[in-house]
Amino acid sequence: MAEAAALLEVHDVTKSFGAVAAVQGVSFPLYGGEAHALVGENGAGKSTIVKMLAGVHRPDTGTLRIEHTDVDFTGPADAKAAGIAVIYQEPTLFPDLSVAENIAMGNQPLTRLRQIDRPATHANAERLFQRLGVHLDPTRPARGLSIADQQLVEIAKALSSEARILIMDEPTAALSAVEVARLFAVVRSLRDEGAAILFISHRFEEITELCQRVTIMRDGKHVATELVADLTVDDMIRRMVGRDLSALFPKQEVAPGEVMLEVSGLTREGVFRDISFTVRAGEIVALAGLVGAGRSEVVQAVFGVDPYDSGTVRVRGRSLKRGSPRAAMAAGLALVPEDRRQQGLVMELSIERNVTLPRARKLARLGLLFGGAERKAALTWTQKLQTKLGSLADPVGTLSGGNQQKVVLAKWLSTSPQLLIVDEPTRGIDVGTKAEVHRLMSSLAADGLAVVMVSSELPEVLGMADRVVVLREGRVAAVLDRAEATEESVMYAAMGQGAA
Amino acid sequence: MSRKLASWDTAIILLTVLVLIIASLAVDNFGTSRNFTFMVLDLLPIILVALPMTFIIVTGEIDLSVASTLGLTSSLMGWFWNHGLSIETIIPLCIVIGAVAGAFNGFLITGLGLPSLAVTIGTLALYRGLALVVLGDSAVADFPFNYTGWVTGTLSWLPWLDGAVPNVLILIVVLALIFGVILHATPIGRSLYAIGANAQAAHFAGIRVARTKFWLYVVSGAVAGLVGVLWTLRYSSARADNGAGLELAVVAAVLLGGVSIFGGKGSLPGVLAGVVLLTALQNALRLEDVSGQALNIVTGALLVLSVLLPNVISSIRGNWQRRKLRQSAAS
Amino acid sequence: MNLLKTRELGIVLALAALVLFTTISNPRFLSGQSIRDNLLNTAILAVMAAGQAVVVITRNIDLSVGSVLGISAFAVATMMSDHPGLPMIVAILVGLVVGAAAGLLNGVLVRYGKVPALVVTLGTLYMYRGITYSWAGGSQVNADELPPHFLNFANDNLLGVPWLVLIALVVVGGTSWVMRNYRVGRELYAMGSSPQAAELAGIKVARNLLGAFVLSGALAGLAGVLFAARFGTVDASAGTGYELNVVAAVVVGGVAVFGGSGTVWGAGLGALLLTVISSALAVLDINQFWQQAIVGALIVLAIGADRLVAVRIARSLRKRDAHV
Amino acid sequence: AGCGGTTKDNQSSSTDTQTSAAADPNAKLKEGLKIAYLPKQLNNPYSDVETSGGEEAVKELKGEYKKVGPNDASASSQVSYINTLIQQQQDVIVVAANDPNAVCPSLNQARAAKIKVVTFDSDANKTCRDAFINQATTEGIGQSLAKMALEQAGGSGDIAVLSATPNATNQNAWIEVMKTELAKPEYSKLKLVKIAYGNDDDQKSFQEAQGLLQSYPNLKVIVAPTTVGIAAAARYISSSSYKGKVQVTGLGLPNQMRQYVKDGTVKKFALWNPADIGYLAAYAGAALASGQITGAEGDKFTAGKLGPYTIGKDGEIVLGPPTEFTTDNIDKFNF
Ligand SMILES: Nc1ncnc2c1ncn2[C@@H]1O[C@H](COP(=O)(O)OP(=O)(O)OP(=O)(O)O)[C@@H](O)[C@H]1O
Ligand SMILES: Nc1ncnc2c1ncn2[C@@H]1O[C@H](COP(=O)(O)OP(=O)(O)OP(=O)(O)O)[C@@H](O)[C@H]1O
Ligand SMILES: [Mg+2]
Ligand SMILES: [Mg+2]
Repeated sequence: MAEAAALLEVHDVTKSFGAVAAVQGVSFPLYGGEAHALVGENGAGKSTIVKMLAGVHRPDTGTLRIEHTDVDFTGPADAKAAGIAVIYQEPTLFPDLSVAENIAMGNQPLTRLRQIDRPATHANAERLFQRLGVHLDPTRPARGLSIADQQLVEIAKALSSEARILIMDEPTAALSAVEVARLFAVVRSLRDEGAAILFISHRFEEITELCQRVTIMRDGKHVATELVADLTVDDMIRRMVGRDLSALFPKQEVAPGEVMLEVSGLTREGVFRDISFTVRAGEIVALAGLVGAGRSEVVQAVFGVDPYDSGTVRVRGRSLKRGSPRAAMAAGLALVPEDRRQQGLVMELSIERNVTLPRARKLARLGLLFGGAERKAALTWTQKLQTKLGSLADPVGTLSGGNQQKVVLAKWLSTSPQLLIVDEPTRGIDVGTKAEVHRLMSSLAADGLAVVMVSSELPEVLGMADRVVVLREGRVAAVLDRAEATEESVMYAAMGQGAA
Repeated sequence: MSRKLASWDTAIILLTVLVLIIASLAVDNFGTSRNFTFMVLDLLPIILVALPMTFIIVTGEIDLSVASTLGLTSSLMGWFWNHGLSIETIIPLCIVIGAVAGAFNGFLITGLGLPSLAVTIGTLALYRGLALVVLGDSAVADFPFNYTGWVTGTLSWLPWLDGAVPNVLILIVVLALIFGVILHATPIGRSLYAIGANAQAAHFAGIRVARTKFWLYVVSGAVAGLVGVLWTLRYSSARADNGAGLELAVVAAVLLGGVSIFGGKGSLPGVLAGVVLLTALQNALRLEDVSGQALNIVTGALLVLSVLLPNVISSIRGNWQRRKLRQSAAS
Repeated sequence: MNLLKTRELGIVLALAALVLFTTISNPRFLSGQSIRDNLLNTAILAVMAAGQAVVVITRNIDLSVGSVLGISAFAVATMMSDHPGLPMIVAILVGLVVGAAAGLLNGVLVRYGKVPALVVTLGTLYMYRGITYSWAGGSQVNADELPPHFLNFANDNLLGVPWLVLIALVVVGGTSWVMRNYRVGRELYAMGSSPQAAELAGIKVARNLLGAFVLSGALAGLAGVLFAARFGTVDASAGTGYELNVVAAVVVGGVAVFGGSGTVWGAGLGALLLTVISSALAVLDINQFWQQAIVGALIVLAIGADRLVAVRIARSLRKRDAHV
Repeated sequence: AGCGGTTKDNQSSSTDTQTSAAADPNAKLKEGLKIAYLPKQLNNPYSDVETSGGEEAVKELKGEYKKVGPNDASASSQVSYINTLIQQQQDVIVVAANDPNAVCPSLNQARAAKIKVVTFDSDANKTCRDAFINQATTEGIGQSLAKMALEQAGGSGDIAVLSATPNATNQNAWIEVMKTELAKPEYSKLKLVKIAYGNDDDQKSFQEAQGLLQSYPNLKVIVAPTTVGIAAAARYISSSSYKGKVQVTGLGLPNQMRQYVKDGTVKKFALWNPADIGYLAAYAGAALASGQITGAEGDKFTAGKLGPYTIGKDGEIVLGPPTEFTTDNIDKFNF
């Protein structure tokens, strides 16, 4: 089916932001009826390409061609009119509008008087959700949706416009296996109807499963465009990183120490109920479950950013004041939240201020903070995590998605916690750095750190965890030891009877 | 983005210096020490109220009730004075009352979660109304000369400066230094910017968002109370309508100084320059017999232009760079 | 739409309680003349509040409305006194055009100058007022210089409803309807809810934003005409300080200051509530010195009541989610 | 107050800056005097008429006329303007004080800089000005208001006052006199039911007039001792069902009131000629600056077309009795 006329062509495009050359002379075609993967390390320039295709950025040089005609998008409206639908890396919903309105925005069904047809709007949303297998009330506002649900609404939105060219920037980063499978089914059927798909992901199994062709980028430059069938995963990784990578999950065996965290009977009405588990020093405990099972809510309640109604949280035997992140930090806790844009980072502030935000008081001398102290503190951890950045004084919002995630990690690791809670720690992180993060967590655990990890990536859960606590609909469905935890047993517990 | 901001601050500071130099050279009587004292006295209330207002706007909130708090403390000062309290008691009492008024704002905003714009529009009317209740239509004027004279006077222990340094300038400098250091060189300052730019992320970083905001309103009220006292002493007249409309002048000055109304951005030197610029310009134009109406137009235009020009320049520069890039790629 | 769950419920309740209380202590508060006076007084504020609500919904603000009212009132009054033969409709159109032009300048500066709306409109608040002052130069247009048909417009009615009230109803109702049921309305909500997302969604942000500011300006201009007709005496200070009343009406009416939510008819109710509060205080014979304090306290109370309703709704939403 | 702090009782009184040079009645009026007018606020039609009289007089005196002022009627903005006038070394400042005390320190600074200070319209504290032009005696106006109210009410009934701001010096003084007057036996059937305040804001005054009529169904007369208030009240009555039943009287500008006098809403109101106030102030200022007078009681000077004047107690110069306007004479006035 390949070698048909290219629906869209990226021709020798370049884009710089100040001194950062984000994309340098990249070209590749997108064919109808084909899914095309775009891979590269964090900051390689993938999202920048997406934004040029979406009309958000204008290429500095080079052109985009649709069916062999040059196009010059002056804004997202132009791209949309040209039949391009985009799922951005970061969800872009309207929090005050209902989910159905979010999906319909821009092409709402109209009645004869050009008024909006509300019932039809809702019916559309329902239909799309059914197709994606999502259970969401179309009339609820988008505010307060979990990051995964937001991502699903984004997907529904992109599908609703019935575009010829569908661009998806890490749509699966927040999803678990079940939703990914449903999404792929839908995308395949679109592809078979002749649409061109551009798909970005850091999960290679997804690429081999869905895509026919792959373009590899490194440091803003084009490395290769090949058929996926002609490459192994290792080939791709080698070309994208420029070197070989060692084993992915180097889990170290540790003898667990004293009990660090003891959660018992934790309940928040309508969200989770009767959650109990313990974590010892040196242990990595994973919270697994489907999207919306309530894992994030549990760890947020433990850390004190959310309230809870009953139950207790003890850290090293002493009960922790509820609803106070400051008390939790004083007790040695750290939480890497799941939504880096809303919860993890202050986008307008510089990288160094973000990294040092939780411990600014410790860095102060006589109550005064000097820029140098913050810079030095920030440098250590951003370097350890190989963050790709221009200057530490740049606003964190100018970093690529994966590098932003590294800044969040740096921020919390630099507080030298004794109990680290990570919520989707490697979301959007490239394969090389992911290995680095895992190695880091593992070695920190070996030094006696206790880790609670919420993750939707089953291989990560199975590879890293000493114990897996599976949540289902806000309750503990199973607690599995490392030996018992397999893909089947975790999925079985997560989905309840009748599945797996 | 930070570079653009820096240029806004710097632009205002440079513009201020420029205006001061040109006015001293071109406007008769502008550069005299007496005129300097008049100017300092004119900008005293705006600059003092602008200090906590900057903090509040940096956290993304606003306090429109400051001028009314000022009026309330001014009224109360007159009332207390009529009831025989000593000035030494009245001054701290008024500051505390200002703080209580601020605390009430703070409670409504952080405790009940009401929007600050709405709350402080309400308390703007409420506090001004209470001021009227306290003093009604009367004015109290017989404050002791050693206090009223101090506010309008100049430093006497610096003879070689020949009365060029008004007493209140010391107060302005000390308070501006304290607020400046807190905003730019302490953990509290850092947390204010974080709260303004992303309150949720600040909460996740262990910053006590509500409590911090609450205290900002308390401080804002206390400073408004202090300014109420100074205002009363300067005009030796305690009245319920003192300082009416000051809130807009303060907000205008803070915005002129480069603070973003959406929070998270801005600097105190910029704000100080903004206040000085507005006051100096008005003073110079008045000396040149420019009418009050034209002053309005100049103030408004300055406010818009100060933000507009840096934006226009940076976008022109951006276009120019892009064109250069395209040309070099083509050749 | 479930009426019991709308955000405007709090205002309706506050309004009802206030009217009830005042009427009990002075039954003349519900007399025909009194109701008519209250509605007439609300009309001008409500017209401006409708435009302001639209602007606030897009996460902007228009502080220049008081000055726009002033410039339009003065322009129209001068025109009518110079050419007494002109029909009312011309006066209305001129007011709308003057206001729209002022609004357009605001919008252009906000959108293309990338200057925050608060800064722009605070600036033009001073500028438009300064222009009116310079133009008027201390002169005043008095009722005896204005043609009778212009002054009578404020008192004439259609089927018993005064024209002013009718205009306010049409403006508030029409704007609410468009905001709720038409694409452009929903896009304005979307822009306020998330400006970045609105750009990405391909919404014609520039066009809509200019539209919102032009509407707010035009309605302030219309309010200027109504002001001139109703009050007869117009000088350069007409409408000074109105911006705070208008913003208060909008905010009390449940429009979120950070955009994206609230309704235009809520803002209209807010205007009604504020007007009724001040006239009730005059009727209740409350000490002049207490009046302003009470207005302030009632505004705070009304916002609090509104908040209470909002929290109620949020809680019931969570309960409902929990059952799913 | 036992703790030795500064309280009301133990403060030292401020120094008196009254000049005590002798007057020279034969001194010639100087030419080229810089005379600056500082009304309560700009763009107020009433004070524009006043200062226009001043401009005419300054022209006659061959001096330099100037008018400056704030857009709002606040004392603090007036102080900034006084400071500017000091810097500009004017010879005479003619000021209508927005607050009798708040402008005092600045005015005294001006006098220390050899500037003569004449107040008009609304006086400043007598320790900080050289002369005050009083449009009429407070007693005269208060009595005239009471008399007009009695006539219009037909001898008995409820009356209400619609004043300017609650702390307007003039209005409060007149209202006080009116109250003493009402206590006299010939006024025993008049009942003053309410004093409302329209803040000299047209719309607020309009709404206050509405409120009065709703609250007091038996109201017969609204007395508005302010030009803004009387116009607003007349306008409301003329367009409401109360026209003809409720009378409006007080102090107003003929041009603003002409329509309501003609349509019968208003039968009679009073005012002095504001242009004469400004005119007189210019001559008083010139006489002061030329050394003809010092502002002491008994000093005499001639004020152009207005003729000779004698300075009264506390440096007051009284313009003359107010004029009453009715349908018969209103067309003779144009201000
Ligand atoms: N608005 C911007 N301003 C400045 N620099 C930017 C901006 N957007 C992107 N960059 C820079 O451009 C480079 C490429 O970023 P891009 O977001 O395209 O990476 P990516 O390949 O999508 O990475 P990831 O896998 O982490 O999402 C990075 O160095 C980033 O810091
Ligand atoms: N603020 C909120 N208001 C209403 N509902 C919420 C809110 N936050 C989360 N929810 C809902 O609560 C449920 C649990 O969400 P949570 O984010 O804890 O799930 P999770 O297991 O962490 O999944 P994910 O992988 O998406 O993080 C979801 O159905 C979510 O939609
Ligand atoms: Mg990316
Ligand atoms: Mg989660």
